[in-house]
Amino acid sequence: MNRVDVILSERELERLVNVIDSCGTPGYSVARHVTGRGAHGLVASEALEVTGLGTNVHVIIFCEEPVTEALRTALRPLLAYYGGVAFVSTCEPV
Amino acid sequence: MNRVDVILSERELERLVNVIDSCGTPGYSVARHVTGRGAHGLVASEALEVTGLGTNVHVIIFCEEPVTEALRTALRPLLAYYGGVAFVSTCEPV
Amino acid sequence: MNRVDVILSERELERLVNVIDSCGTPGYSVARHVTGRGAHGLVASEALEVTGLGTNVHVIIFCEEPVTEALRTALRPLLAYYGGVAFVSTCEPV
Amino acid sequence: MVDTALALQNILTPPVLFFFLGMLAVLLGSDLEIPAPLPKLFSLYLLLAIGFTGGVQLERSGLSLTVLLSVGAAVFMASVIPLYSFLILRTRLDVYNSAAIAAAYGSTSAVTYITAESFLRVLELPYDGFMVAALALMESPAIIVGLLLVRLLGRSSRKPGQEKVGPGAVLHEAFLNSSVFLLIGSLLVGFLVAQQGPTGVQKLEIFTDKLFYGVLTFFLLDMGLVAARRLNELRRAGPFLIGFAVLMPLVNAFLAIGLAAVLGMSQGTALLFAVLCAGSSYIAVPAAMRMTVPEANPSLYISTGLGLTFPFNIIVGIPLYLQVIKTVIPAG
Amino acid sequence: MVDTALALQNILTPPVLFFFLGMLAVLLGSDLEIPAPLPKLFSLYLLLAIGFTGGVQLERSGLSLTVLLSVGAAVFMASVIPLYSFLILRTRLDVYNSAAIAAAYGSTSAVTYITAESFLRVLELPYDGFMVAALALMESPAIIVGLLLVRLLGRSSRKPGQEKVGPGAVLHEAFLNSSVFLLIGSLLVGFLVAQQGPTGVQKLEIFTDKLFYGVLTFFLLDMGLVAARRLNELRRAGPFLIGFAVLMPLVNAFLAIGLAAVLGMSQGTALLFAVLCAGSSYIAVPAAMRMTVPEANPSLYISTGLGLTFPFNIIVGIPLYLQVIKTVIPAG
Amino acid sequence: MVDTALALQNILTPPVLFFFLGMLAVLLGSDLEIPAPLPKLFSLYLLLAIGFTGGVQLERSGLSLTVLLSVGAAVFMASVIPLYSFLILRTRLDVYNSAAIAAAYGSTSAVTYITAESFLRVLELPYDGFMVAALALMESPAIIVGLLLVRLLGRSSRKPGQEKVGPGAVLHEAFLNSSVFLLIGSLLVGFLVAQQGPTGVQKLEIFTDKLFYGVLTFFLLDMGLVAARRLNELRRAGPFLIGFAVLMPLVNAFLAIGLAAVLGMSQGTALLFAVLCAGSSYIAVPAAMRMTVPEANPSLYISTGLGLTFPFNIIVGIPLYLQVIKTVIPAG
Ligand SMILES: Nc1ncnc2c1ncn2[C@@H]1O[C@H](COP(=O)(O)O)[C@@H](O)[C@H]1O
Ligand SMILES: Nc1ncnc2c1ncn2[C@@H]1O[C@H](COP(=O)(O)O)[C@@H](O)[C@H]1O
Ligand SMILES: Nc1ncnc2c1ncn2[C@@H]1O[C@H](COP(=O)(O)O)[C@@H](O)[C@H]1O
Ligand code: NA
Ligand code: NA
Ligand code: NA
Repeated sequence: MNRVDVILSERELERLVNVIDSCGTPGYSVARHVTGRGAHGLVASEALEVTGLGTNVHVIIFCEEPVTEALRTALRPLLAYYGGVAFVSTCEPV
Repeated sequence: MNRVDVILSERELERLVNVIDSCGTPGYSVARHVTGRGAHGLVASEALEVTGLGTNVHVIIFCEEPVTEALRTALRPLLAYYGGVAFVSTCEPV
Repeated sequence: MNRVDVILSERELERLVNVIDSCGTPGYSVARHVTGRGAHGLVASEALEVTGLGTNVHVIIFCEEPVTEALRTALRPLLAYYGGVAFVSTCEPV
Repeated sequence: MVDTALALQNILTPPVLFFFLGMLAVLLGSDLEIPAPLPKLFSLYLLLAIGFTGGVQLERSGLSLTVLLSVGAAVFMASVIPLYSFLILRTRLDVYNSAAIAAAYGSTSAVTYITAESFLRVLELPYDGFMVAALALMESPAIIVGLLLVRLLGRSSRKPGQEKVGPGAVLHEAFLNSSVFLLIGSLLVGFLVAQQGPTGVQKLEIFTDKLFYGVLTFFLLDMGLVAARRLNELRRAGPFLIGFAVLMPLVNAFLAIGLAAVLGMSQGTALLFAVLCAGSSYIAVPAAMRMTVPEANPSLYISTGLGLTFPFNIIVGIPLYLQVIKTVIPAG
Repeated sequence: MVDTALALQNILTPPVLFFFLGMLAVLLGSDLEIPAPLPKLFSLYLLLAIGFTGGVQLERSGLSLTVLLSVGAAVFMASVIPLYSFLILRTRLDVYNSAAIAAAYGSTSAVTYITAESFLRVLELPYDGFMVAALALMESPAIIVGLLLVRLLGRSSRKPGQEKVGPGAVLHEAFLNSSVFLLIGSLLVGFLVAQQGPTGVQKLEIFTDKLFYGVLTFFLLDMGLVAARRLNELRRAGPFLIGFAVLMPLVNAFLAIGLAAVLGMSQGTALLFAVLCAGSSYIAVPAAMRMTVPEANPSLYISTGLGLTFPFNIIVGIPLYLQVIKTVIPAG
Repeated sequence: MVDTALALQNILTPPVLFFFLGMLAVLLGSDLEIPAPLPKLFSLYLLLAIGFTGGVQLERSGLSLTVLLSVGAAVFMASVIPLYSFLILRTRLDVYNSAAIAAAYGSTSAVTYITAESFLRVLELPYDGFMVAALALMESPAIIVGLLLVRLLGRSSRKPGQEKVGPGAVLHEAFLNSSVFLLIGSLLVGFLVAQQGPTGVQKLEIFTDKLFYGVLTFFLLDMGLVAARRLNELRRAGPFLIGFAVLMPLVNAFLAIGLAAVLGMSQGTALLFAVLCAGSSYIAVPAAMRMTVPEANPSLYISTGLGLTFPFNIIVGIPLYLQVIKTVIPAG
C-alpha cells in the first residue's frame, strides 16, 4: 500500500481535491496552515494569510498502487503549473 | 523502526492517547485541525468546529516493532467503532 | 529519495531552519501547533501557547541521500540540547 | 396572508442580511471564509453573554411559578418532540439516524433564539429574559431521549467486539457538553453577581450587552456560509428529509404556541418559546450523538438542522410565528 | 517645507505609533507575533465595518452626480495606473512580474484608506463617506487590466501542456474575491439597513464605530510586523524596485490630487482619493495574480506593496498629500 | 479573623467566578475549551491595554520621586526574591530546576495584577496607575538573576558538545520577550499619545477601557481551565513544591507590604505592589528558561505558578493582602 504526500498552496486545494476524487482514492486528509520553502524560492508564512494568498496545505492519501499510478498522472500537470511537491512511499494498514 | 500514522476524529483523541500510553510508546505527536474524507463518506471541515463535532487529528508515533504490534491490536477495535485509519511504515532515527 | 521528519519545540524553529538551509535542502515544510509527549516527559498542549513556550513544530524535508547525511550531522547536537526527535524514511517523487 | 411588513422588518436587520450575504458568497463561489477558530470565539461569546444576562434576569424575576412553568414546558417539549419525530423518521431511515435526527429537533438552536430575542428588541416587544434558562435546559433531555431510543430499539445490530458506552458517559455528555456547561455556568454566575447588587452587572454589561448585536451579526455571516454549504449536501439527502426539515419546525412551533397560550405567556415570551421548540440543535446534540451513536451519519443530522431548518427559522419562521402568536395571544 | 506639525500629528496617533512598534519588534528581533488567524479577524472586521458605514453614508448622500463622478474617477485611475506602471516596470522586469506589480499599484490598500479616514477624524476635516464605494470598486479593474496585459503580451512563453485559466475565472477572481465581496456586500447591507431608518444603524454602530479605532490600532501593530519582515526581502529586490515603491505612490497621488481639484472635491475627500490612488493592493490582487499569473514571483508584488509603499503612505504620504492638497484646493 | 465580607466581594465578581467555572469544567470533565490562539488574543489585548493605560497615567503623574522609588522597589524585589527562593528550593531540587522556579517567583503575573486592579476599582479604592511600569520592569531582573545562578553554580554538568547560549541571547530574551516588549512598548505609546492632549487617549479608551473587564473575565475563564489542568500535574510534583507554591507568595507579599509601608505607598498602591511580588511569571520567564536552561523541567515551573500560586493569589491572596494592608497602612 502507498502513502502519497502532496504539499502545495491552499489556493489550489479545491483543484487538488477534484483530482484526488477523480482518481478513485478511498480517502484523504488535509492539514492546512503549513508554511515552507520550495523550488519557487517562496517562503510562505502564516503572517501572510491576511493577503488572501494563504499558506500551503499538506494532503495525505493512503491508497493502493493502481490509484497511486492514476494520481501520478493527474498530479504532474497541476504541480507543474502551480508549483508544489508530491512524494510516494510504502506502508501497510495496522 | 516504525512510524505509525493514525487519523481519526478529534473527539476520540483522549481514548487514542490512553491506548498509545498503554502500549508503552516512547512518545507521540498530535496535529489537530485535520480535515478529510474517508470510508464513512464524511468530509469534515474546519467550518464545523463550532458544532462541537470538531475535525480530525493526525497522530504520529515513532516506535520499535514490538510496540507497533501492541498498537495494532489496541487500535483495531477503536477504529472499527469510531472510524478512522492507521498505517505503518518503516524509518530510522537520524 | 528520503523524507526527514523533525519534531521539536516551536521556539527552536528558527535555529532548525538555519540548519536546514545550511545543508542545501531543496525545500521544507513546517506545520505548527503540534503537541505531544516525548523523552522529556513533556506533554505540550495548545492551551499553553499563551505562556510563550509555544507548542511543537513538525518539519518535513524531502531530499536526496547526501543532503540527508548532512542533516543527520547537523541535527544531532540540536536535538541533544533542546530535545525533539527526527526520523528518516525513503520515498520517491510522483 | 403573511404580514409582509413584519417579514421585511425581520429580513432587513443587519444579522439576517449578513446571513444572506454569507449564503450568497457560497452560491456565487466566493472564497469568503471566517477561518477557525473565529466562529468558535463568537459562539463562546454569545453563550457566555446570553447565559450571564439570563442569570441576571432570573435573579430579578425570582424563581416564581411562571418561571418554573415555562422552563417545565420547555423540558416537556424537548422530551416529547424526539418521540414523535422518531416515529416519522423511522418510516424511511434506520434506528440510529432516526434517533440522532429526532434528538437534534427535540433540542434547540441557541442562535435562532438569540436572533428572535434581537428581533423582539427591535420591535420593542417585552419578553421574559429568564427564557434563556429554558434554552439551557432543553439540550439534555433531548439527548437522553434520543439515546434511550437507540438503547431500546437498536441494540441488536451492535457487533460483540465493539466498545460500549455506558449510561454514565451519556449523562456526562448530556450535561457537561461544553455548550450546555458554559450556558448554565454563565447563568449561575449572572445570578450570583446580580445578587451582589448592580455594580458588577453594569461593569460586565458593556461587554455582554453593547457588543452583542455586532458579534451576532458577524456570527450570522459565518452561519450563512456554513448553512449554504450544508444546503448542497442536503440535496443529496432526498425530498423526505428536506420536507421534514421544513415541516417539523412548523409543527413544533404551532404546538408550542398552543401551549404558550394555555400557560398564559406574553406575546414576546411565546415567540421565544416557539422558536426554542422549532429550532434544531447543532452544538450539543451532534457531539453527543457522534460519541454514543457512531452508526448514525453526522452529515444527515447536521445538514437538516443547519442547512434548512436554521435558515428557515431565521428568515421565515421568526416573523411567521410572531404573526400567528398575535392572532392567538392578546397583546400584553 | 514639509509641515512638521501635521506630520507629527499623524505620527503621534495610536495607530501609527503601534505600526512603528511592530516594525521595531522585528528590527530588534523580538518574538512578538499576532498569531493567525487573528489578523484575519481584524481584517474581516475592518472591511465589514467600513463597508457598512460607507453604505449608510451612501444612502444618506443619495446616488448624486458627485458620487458617480468620484467613483468613476477612481475606476478610471485604477485602469490607467497599471498601464503606465507596466511601461516603467517592463524596462527591468519580465511581462509577468511587471503586470502583477502594475495591477497591485492600480488597485488600492484598504488599511491605508482607513488610516487616512481616521486621521481626518482626528483633524475634524469633513470628507465624503461614500468614497468607500470607490475603494470597493478599484480592485476589480486593476486586476482585469493586469491580466489583459499578460494575455496580450505574455502568452507565447506558456508551455502547451499547462492548465489554462479562462476569462470566466479571471472575472470571478476580480469580483468575488473574499475582500471585494465582503466590502461590496457590507456596503449593500449598510445601504438597505439605513433605508429602514436609524434604529438598525444605531444598534450596529456600537460595534462598527466605537470599536473601530481600537481594532485598527491592533491591526496596524500586526501590519508593522509584516511590513518589517517584507522590508528585509525587498532589500534583495534591488534599487530599481525600491525606487519604484516610493516614487510610484507620489506620482499617483499627485495625479489624483490634480484630478480631485478639477472635479471639485473637498480637501478631505481629495485626501481619500489621493490615498486610494497611492496605495498598493495586498488583499485582492495577490490572490488573483497567484491563480492567473503563477509565473510572477509573489514575493515581488507583495514586498513592494507591504514592505515599502504601505509604510511610506502611512507615515509620510498621508500628511504630505494633505499638505499639498491644502495648497491646491481651498478649504470647504 | 479573615474578613469574609472582603473575601466574598472578591470572589463574587465576574472574573473570579468565571475563573472558578473554568476550574470546575476541568474537575467535572467537561470538554469546554477556548481554542488556540484565542487566549493569546485576550492576553495580547490585556498587555496592550494595560500598558497603554499605564503610560497615560505615568504621563499624568510625571516622573516624580514616588514613581522612581516604587519602580525601584519592584526591581529590587524581583532581584532578591529569586535569591532566597533558590536557597529554599535547592534543599530538594537540582540547580537548574531551582533556578528556573526561583526566577518565575521573582518575576510577576500580569493577570493577577490586572485582577487586583479591577478589584480596587470595584471597591473604589484609589491607586497609582504608574505601577504598571513596575509590572513591566520586574520580568527582566528575575530572568537575569535566575540565569546568573545557573551560570555560577550549574556549569560543570554541561556536556562539551552542547550548544552554548551567550549573555547576549540572555539579555535579548530578558528584554525583547514578546510580552515584555508589548507591555513596555504600549506604555511608551500611551505616554507619547497622552502628551499630545486628551483626544488621542479618548479615542482609544473605548477599546482599552470599556472592553477591558469583559476580556479579563473571558481570559480568566480560560486561565481556570489551564490552572485546573496544571493542578493535576502538580500533584505528582510532591508536597514540597505544593507547600512552596502557597507559602512563597505569602512571604513575598508580606515583605512587600512592609516595604510599601516604609515607602509610604497608599493602600491601593500597596496592594498592587504586594500582588506584584506575590505573583509568579508564566509569560516571560518560561520562554526565557526554556531557551537558556533546557535542563530544567518546564512542567515544574509552569505548574507551580499556574496551578497553585495563580489561583491562590486570585482567590485568597488579593482580599487577604488588602486586609493586612488595612491594618498596617492608614487609609488615604
Ligand atoms: N523538498 C521539500 N521538502 C518539503 N517540502 C517542500 C519541498 N519543496 C517544496 N516543499 C513545500 O511545497 C511548497 C511549494 O513548493 P514550490 O512550489 O516548490 O515552491 C513549499 O512552500 C514547501 O512547503
Ligand atoms: N485513504 C485515506 N487516506 C488518508 N486519510 C484518510 C483515508 N481514509 C480516511 N482518512 C482520514 O480519516 C478520517 C476518518 O476516516 P473514516 O472513518 O474512514 O471516514 C477521514 O476524515 C480522513 O481524514
Ligand atoms: N516517539 C515519538 N513519536 C512521535 N513524536 C515524538 C516521539 N518522541 C517525541 N516526539 C515529539 O517530539 C516532542 C519533543 O520530544 P522530547 O524532546 O523527546 O520530549 C514531543 O513533544 C513529541 O511531540
Ligand atoms: Na426543538
Ligand atoms: Na493605487
Ligand atoms: Na513575584
